Amino acid sequence: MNRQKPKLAVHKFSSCDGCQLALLNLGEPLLQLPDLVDIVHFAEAGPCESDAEVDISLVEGSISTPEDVRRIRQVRENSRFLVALGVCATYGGLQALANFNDRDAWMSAIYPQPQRIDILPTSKGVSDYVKVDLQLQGCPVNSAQVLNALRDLLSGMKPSVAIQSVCLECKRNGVACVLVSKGEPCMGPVTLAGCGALCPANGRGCYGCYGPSELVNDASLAHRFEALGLDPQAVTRRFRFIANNAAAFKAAGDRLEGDPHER
Amino acid sequence: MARDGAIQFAEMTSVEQLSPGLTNEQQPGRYRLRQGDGDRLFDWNHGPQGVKPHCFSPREVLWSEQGEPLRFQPRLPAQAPIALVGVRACDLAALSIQDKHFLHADAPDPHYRQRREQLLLIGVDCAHSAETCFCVSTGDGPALDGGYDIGISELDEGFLLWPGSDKGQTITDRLALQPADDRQLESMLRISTQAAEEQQRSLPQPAELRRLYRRLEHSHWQDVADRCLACGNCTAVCPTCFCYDTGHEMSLDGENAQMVRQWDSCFSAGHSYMAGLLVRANVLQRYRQWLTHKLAGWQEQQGRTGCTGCGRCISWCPVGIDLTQEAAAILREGSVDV
Amino acid sequence: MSDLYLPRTAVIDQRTQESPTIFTLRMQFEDDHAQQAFDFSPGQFNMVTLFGVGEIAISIVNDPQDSHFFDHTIRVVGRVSEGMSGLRPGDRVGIRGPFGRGWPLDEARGKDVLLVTGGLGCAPLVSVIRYLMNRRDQFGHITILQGVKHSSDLIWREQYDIWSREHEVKVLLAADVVTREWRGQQGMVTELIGELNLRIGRAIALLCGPELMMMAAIANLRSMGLADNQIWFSMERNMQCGVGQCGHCQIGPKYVCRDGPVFCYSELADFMGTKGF
Amino acid sequence: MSDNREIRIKVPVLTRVEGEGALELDLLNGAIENLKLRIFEPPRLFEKFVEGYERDQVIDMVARICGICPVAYQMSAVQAFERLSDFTPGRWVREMRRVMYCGEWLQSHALHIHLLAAPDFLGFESAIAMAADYPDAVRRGLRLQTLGNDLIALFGGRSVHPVGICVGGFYRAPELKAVEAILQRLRAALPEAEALVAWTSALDFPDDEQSFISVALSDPEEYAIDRGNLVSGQGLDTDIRYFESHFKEVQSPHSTAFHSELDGRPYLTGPLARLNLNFHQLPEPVRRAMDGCGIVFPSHNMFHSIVARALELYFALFEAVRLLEHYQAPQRSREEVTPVEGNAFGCTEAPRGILWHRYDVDDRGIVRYARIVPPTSQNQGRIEEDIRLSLEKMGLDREEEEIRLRAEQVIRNYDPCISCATHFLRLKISHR
Ligand SMILES: Cc1cc2nc3c(=O)[nH]c(=O)nc-3n(C[C@H](O)[C@H](O)[C@H](O)COP(=O)(O)OP(=O)(O)OC[C@H]3O[C@@H](n4cnc5c(N)ncnc54)[C@H](O)[C@@H]3O)c2cc1C
Ligand code: SF4
Ligand code: SF4
Ligand code: SF4
Repeated sequence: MNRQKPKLAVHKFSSCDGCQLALLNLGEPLLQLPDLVDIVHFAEAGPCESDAEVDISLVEGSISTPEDVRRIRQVRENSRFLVALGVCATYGGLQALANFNDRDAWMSAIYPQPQRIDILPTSKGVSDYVKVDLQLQGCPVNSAQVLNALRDLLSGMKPSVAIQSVCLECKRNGVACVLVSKGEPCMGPVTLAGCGALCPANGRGCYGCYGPSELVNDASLAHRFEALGLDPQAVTRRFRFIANNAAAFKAAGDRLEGDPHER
Repeated sequence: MARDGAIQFAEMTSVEQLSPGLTNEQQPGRYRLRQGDGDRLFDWNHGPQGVKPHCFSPREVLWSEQGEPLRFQPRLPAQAPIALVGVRACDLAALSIQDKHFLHADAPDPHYRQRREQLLLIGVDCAHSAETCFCVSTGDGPALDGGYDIGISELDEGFLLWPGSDKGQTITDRLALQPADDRQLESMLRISTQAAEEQQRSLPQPAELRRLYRRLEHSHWQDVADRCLACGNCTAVCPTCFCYDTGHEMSLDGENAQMVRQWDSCFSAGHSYMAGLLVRANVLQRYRQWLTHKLAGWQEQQGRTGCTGCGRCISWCPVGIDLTQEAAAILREGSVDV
Repeated sequence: MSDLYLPRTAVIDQRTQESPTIFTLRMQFEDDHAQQAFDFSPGQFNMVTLFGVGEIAISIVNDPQDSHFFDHTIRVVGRVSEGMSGLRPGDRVGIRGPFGRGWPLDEARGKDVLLVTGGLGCAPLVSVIRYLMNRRDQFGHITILQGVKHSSDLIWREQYDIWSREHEVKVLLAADVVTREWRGQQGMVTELIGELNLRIGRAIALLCGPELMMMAAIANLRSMGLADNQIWFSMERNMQCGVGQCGHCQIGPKYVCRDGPVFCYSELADFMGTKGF
Repeated sequence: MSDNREIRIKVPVLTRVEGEGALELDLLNGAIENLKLRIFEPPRLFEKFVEGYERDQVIDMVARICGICPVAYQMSAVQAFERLSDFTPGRWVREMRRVMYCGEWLQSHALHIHLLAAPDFLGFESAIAMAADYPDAVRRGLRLQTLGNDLIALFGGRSVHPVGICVGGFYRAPELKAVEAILQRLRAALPEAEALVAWTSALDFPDDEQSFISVALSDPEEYAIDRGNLVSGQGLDTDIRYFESHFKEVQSPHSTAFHSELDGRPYLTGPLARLNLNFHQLPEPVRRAMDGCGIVFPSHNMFHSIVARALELYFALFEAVRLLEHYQAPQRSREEVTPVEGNAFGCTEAPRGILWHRYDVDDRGIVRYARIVPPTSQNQGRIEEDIRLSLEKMGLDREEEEIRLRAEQVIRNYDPCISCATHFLRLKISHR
């Protein structure tokens, strides 16, 4: 392929920076990247042309201020292919917990002068504002996912994302189910694979940081959690956690909170 | 060996690593190891995996390729010989089903074969049945019935050992063994009869199970679908399930790639995906695919059901769905076949 | 031991754009022996690998007697097919195959053959049409019913013209939506079936296309008196291996890749139309 | 050049810092008229999120405050909960937590030195650009960073938001084989780290002594990372529970972040502050790495921070090797810790400085109130003060570009982590 090197931008919104680290933590392969793409904007790494037109934009973070909204529209306009990285960019992140509460009250509880800070009442994913070409879930996404997507885009392919539950990854790793063998309330059955089933491999239940998988039977799992001894609030907290604003988990949380006995 | 709260095959360097008196408690959706005070080494039944991962690898590279010019290179596994100790009858039966699947004459799988050939199988008669076991009704246990290299039965006073293959024979020939006496043989029989009698579950007979295909519209499917998480654990722990997925992985510079295959499940979306369409879009359809295939489809494909009664899919289902009950319910209630 | 998963390389000789989203690749194995030994029957398919991207099932569309090359007509629907659309003469792909059971040529011999296709030029049937045309004397009347959604979707228009001029060959083209130049019928293929004068006793029907279309056609044919074992069709399912091992392509107890892709209606009657199989 | 220029310098997005910040600097007639380090990271309200969640969940939540130092957040939180229940982790747990923390220091310091700070000293826009002229140095940095990440992952599965720490210990103990493998790599990296110390100390440092207060944790037994008293160069020495009576957070008018003051004055926390207070506690071989390089700790030149990081990186490796050398997996990797109602305090040394947490917990272990004071917001006042002093010392008559670069470099000396500063600042400079 004799084309010019594609241009890449990495944009950050409300986030912990953890998803960009998928690139910055690549180690030596990081130095290979400039052979493949022309990095025009990646503030944390140095290059800073936030308004440049690019082929691929990787976007980290949720949209939570009016300025964010303006900026993400700009990014969309400037990008041929926009990838939302991580649970913040796909679903609003942990900070979307604020959506369930009175954000103003929270602001005044923390800041003496909250009026100085201009924020939206909600924290949401990028696709709530602009068209997103690819969503990579995960809090954080892992390097392999990002590289695979880049690799595909560079060779002109649509990236593909495997849609499976964490359980399958877990079993492939040869880990014994922690829910069954330890009674851990594990979110693996309703969580999208991609992390490598880290939590069960570390002896604990999955806490759903990759967000919902394709078919989420939250009622059945919630029922099981209760049988393991969790009270209804504790069950709600499992769904209303890292990916609380993802539709399936949000619905589950709302329903559980609504009437814990109506099941 | 006991590892992370379950029996698992793991590399062993000394007999001390086996825990005398260890037993397992298995119920739908629940598995616990119990440390008893006996000194028997094989009083447990099994853990989440049978022999499957040792032949049909959960994830492996099938071949690698180079881009310019396009070249494909075989990548067969370099498998060192291993001995699996403590394999049960249900798993040996499952292994022979997988052998038939992966090694059938039209399309023998070289990767599977390579691993399979390196196995030495030391089978053990089950002395107890777990609550979830039903191998008696499938005719696959609890006593060993072929497929092993060396068979073992554990008596209070020691082990009965016998060769099951030429390979096994060369090993037993080299051991200083005492011939078993009648009383010992009797105990051996008694132990497995007792294990058989302990079983609480059973699967309907094959001919009956074929009728599942005539009950595709039964309302009970929805009942299961309401509970099933479509997580695929049942397929992953089942010693006969063989579905896999393939995909390419390219190097960062785009010059090389490899073809990787990994366990898939009929509960995942990709399993029935066709451009723009999911043939099985909901939990009901996926569970129905699993159960009908396992219990009816296999009969046509392999001459027997795909279930050897190990009960893993019951124990390791996070919500305790029990195929023996579901199958029975679908065959029983609402008597009309369609 | 040969590795049944390892593709062999084939070189693209020629590329034809049939429609905005459909293209045909003519190719041959790099290794001459492999090319000479390559023997297939109409209705069979290959697994075609695009470097680093994926492997997909694609029917072979030429006549088996073309021994120096083979053709694949591919429609862009997703990742791999889109990637393949970028292939040019001289590029290489990986090929495994041929796989599967093709059309029932022996059953068809001496009979009238009705070929019904829907959708955008149904590749699995093309090979058999070519086969019949090249052996016109071995078969009875031939009727080709080709339906498309929009008249501009039709590919191989000249081919149909040529075929229609053959002796005892009838070509009926139908489109749901037509433009002014359209010389065929307007409407669904399935409606056309009812207007055919089939010699029921000596006919065999070969179908290919979207499952709903095929279901409707089968219902018509059966109501016209065609027996279940006179109706054959080609199925599609997700395929990862092509050799009956990956488990994806099952319909009930059948593997599409090994027991099909061409099935007799009597073999699958229980499952056709049941959602989820 | 007589200076009656009006210069407005604006750096709308500070690069090579973690998170989004800006600098605003107005110079009028050769004097700084307005200087604002703005941390505009939209407030994420973490302290509110954790209300109503269980202790172990909170450990997973607070990690999300920062992708670069999640371990620090988890460690401060777990320390708080365990202290409240009067639980002292056993030796294995304590040592392994320290090793994991070393992983984070290693990773974060390597990242900062190579990817963020060094390009300033050598005149590059980024490390990737720098790699063309200094391939070996950059590669060494990336290798060390990877090693740090892998060390974290050994205990937590991954280096960003690791999943291993829980109240009472770890969810699981690493296997001996994995430990041995990484130990070998750690040992092999020791000379690289030592070389790194020499490399950083040979950089060209502006002469910029300033007087400031250093604050760090200090422990009589060891170089403090995960426990200790709050200590300052000015005589403060107090249990972390009294943090709030000495340190006050004020919301600066120009940002969403707070900044803290100790008795009304800005102070420094982080590697240089730690070395200024605890250098003597470093193991001898680590201390010796400084011999003859012309830099001595305590140092009051903030530009020496990069050397401080290198030295701490070396220490982290050294310490990890020491603690893993005789590794044995324990019988149990965690103990049950019964929740107790009360106010929980935790404070550990994040790579960038002291990270203080307070949680009010109910008797079921549910958090009812939280307060988190990250290092960057503590340093913010100091950064502004430093920019001012440093620029004045350099001379405000310089070219605008030079002023801007110097100001940015000063900021990067602190390795500010703006994501952390859920409570922190953008530089707009303007000379008028
Ligand atoms: C026996 C058989 C013969 C076929 N013959 C042709 C042909 O001659 N010409 C043609 O254009 N198409 C043919 N197809 C369909 C072709 O295989 C799919 O269009 C192709 O796999 C889509 O791949 P993709 O990556 O472009 O699409 P995506 O939507 O990106 O699909 C992703 C992956 O899913 C699988 N997949 C998706 N759709 C199908 C499908 N319909 N069948 C099998 N696997 C699928 C493949 O592994 C594919 O790589 C045939 C299918 C079968 C089963
Ligand atoms: S197992 Fe679950 S919570 Fe744990 S890392 Fe994976 S997706 Fe996240
Ligand atoms: S279907 Fe269930 S019981 Fe039967 S062999 Fe598989 S896992 Fe065992
Ligand atoms: S039956 Fe159980 S194990 Fe199987 S997919 Fe359903 S919930 Fe998961």
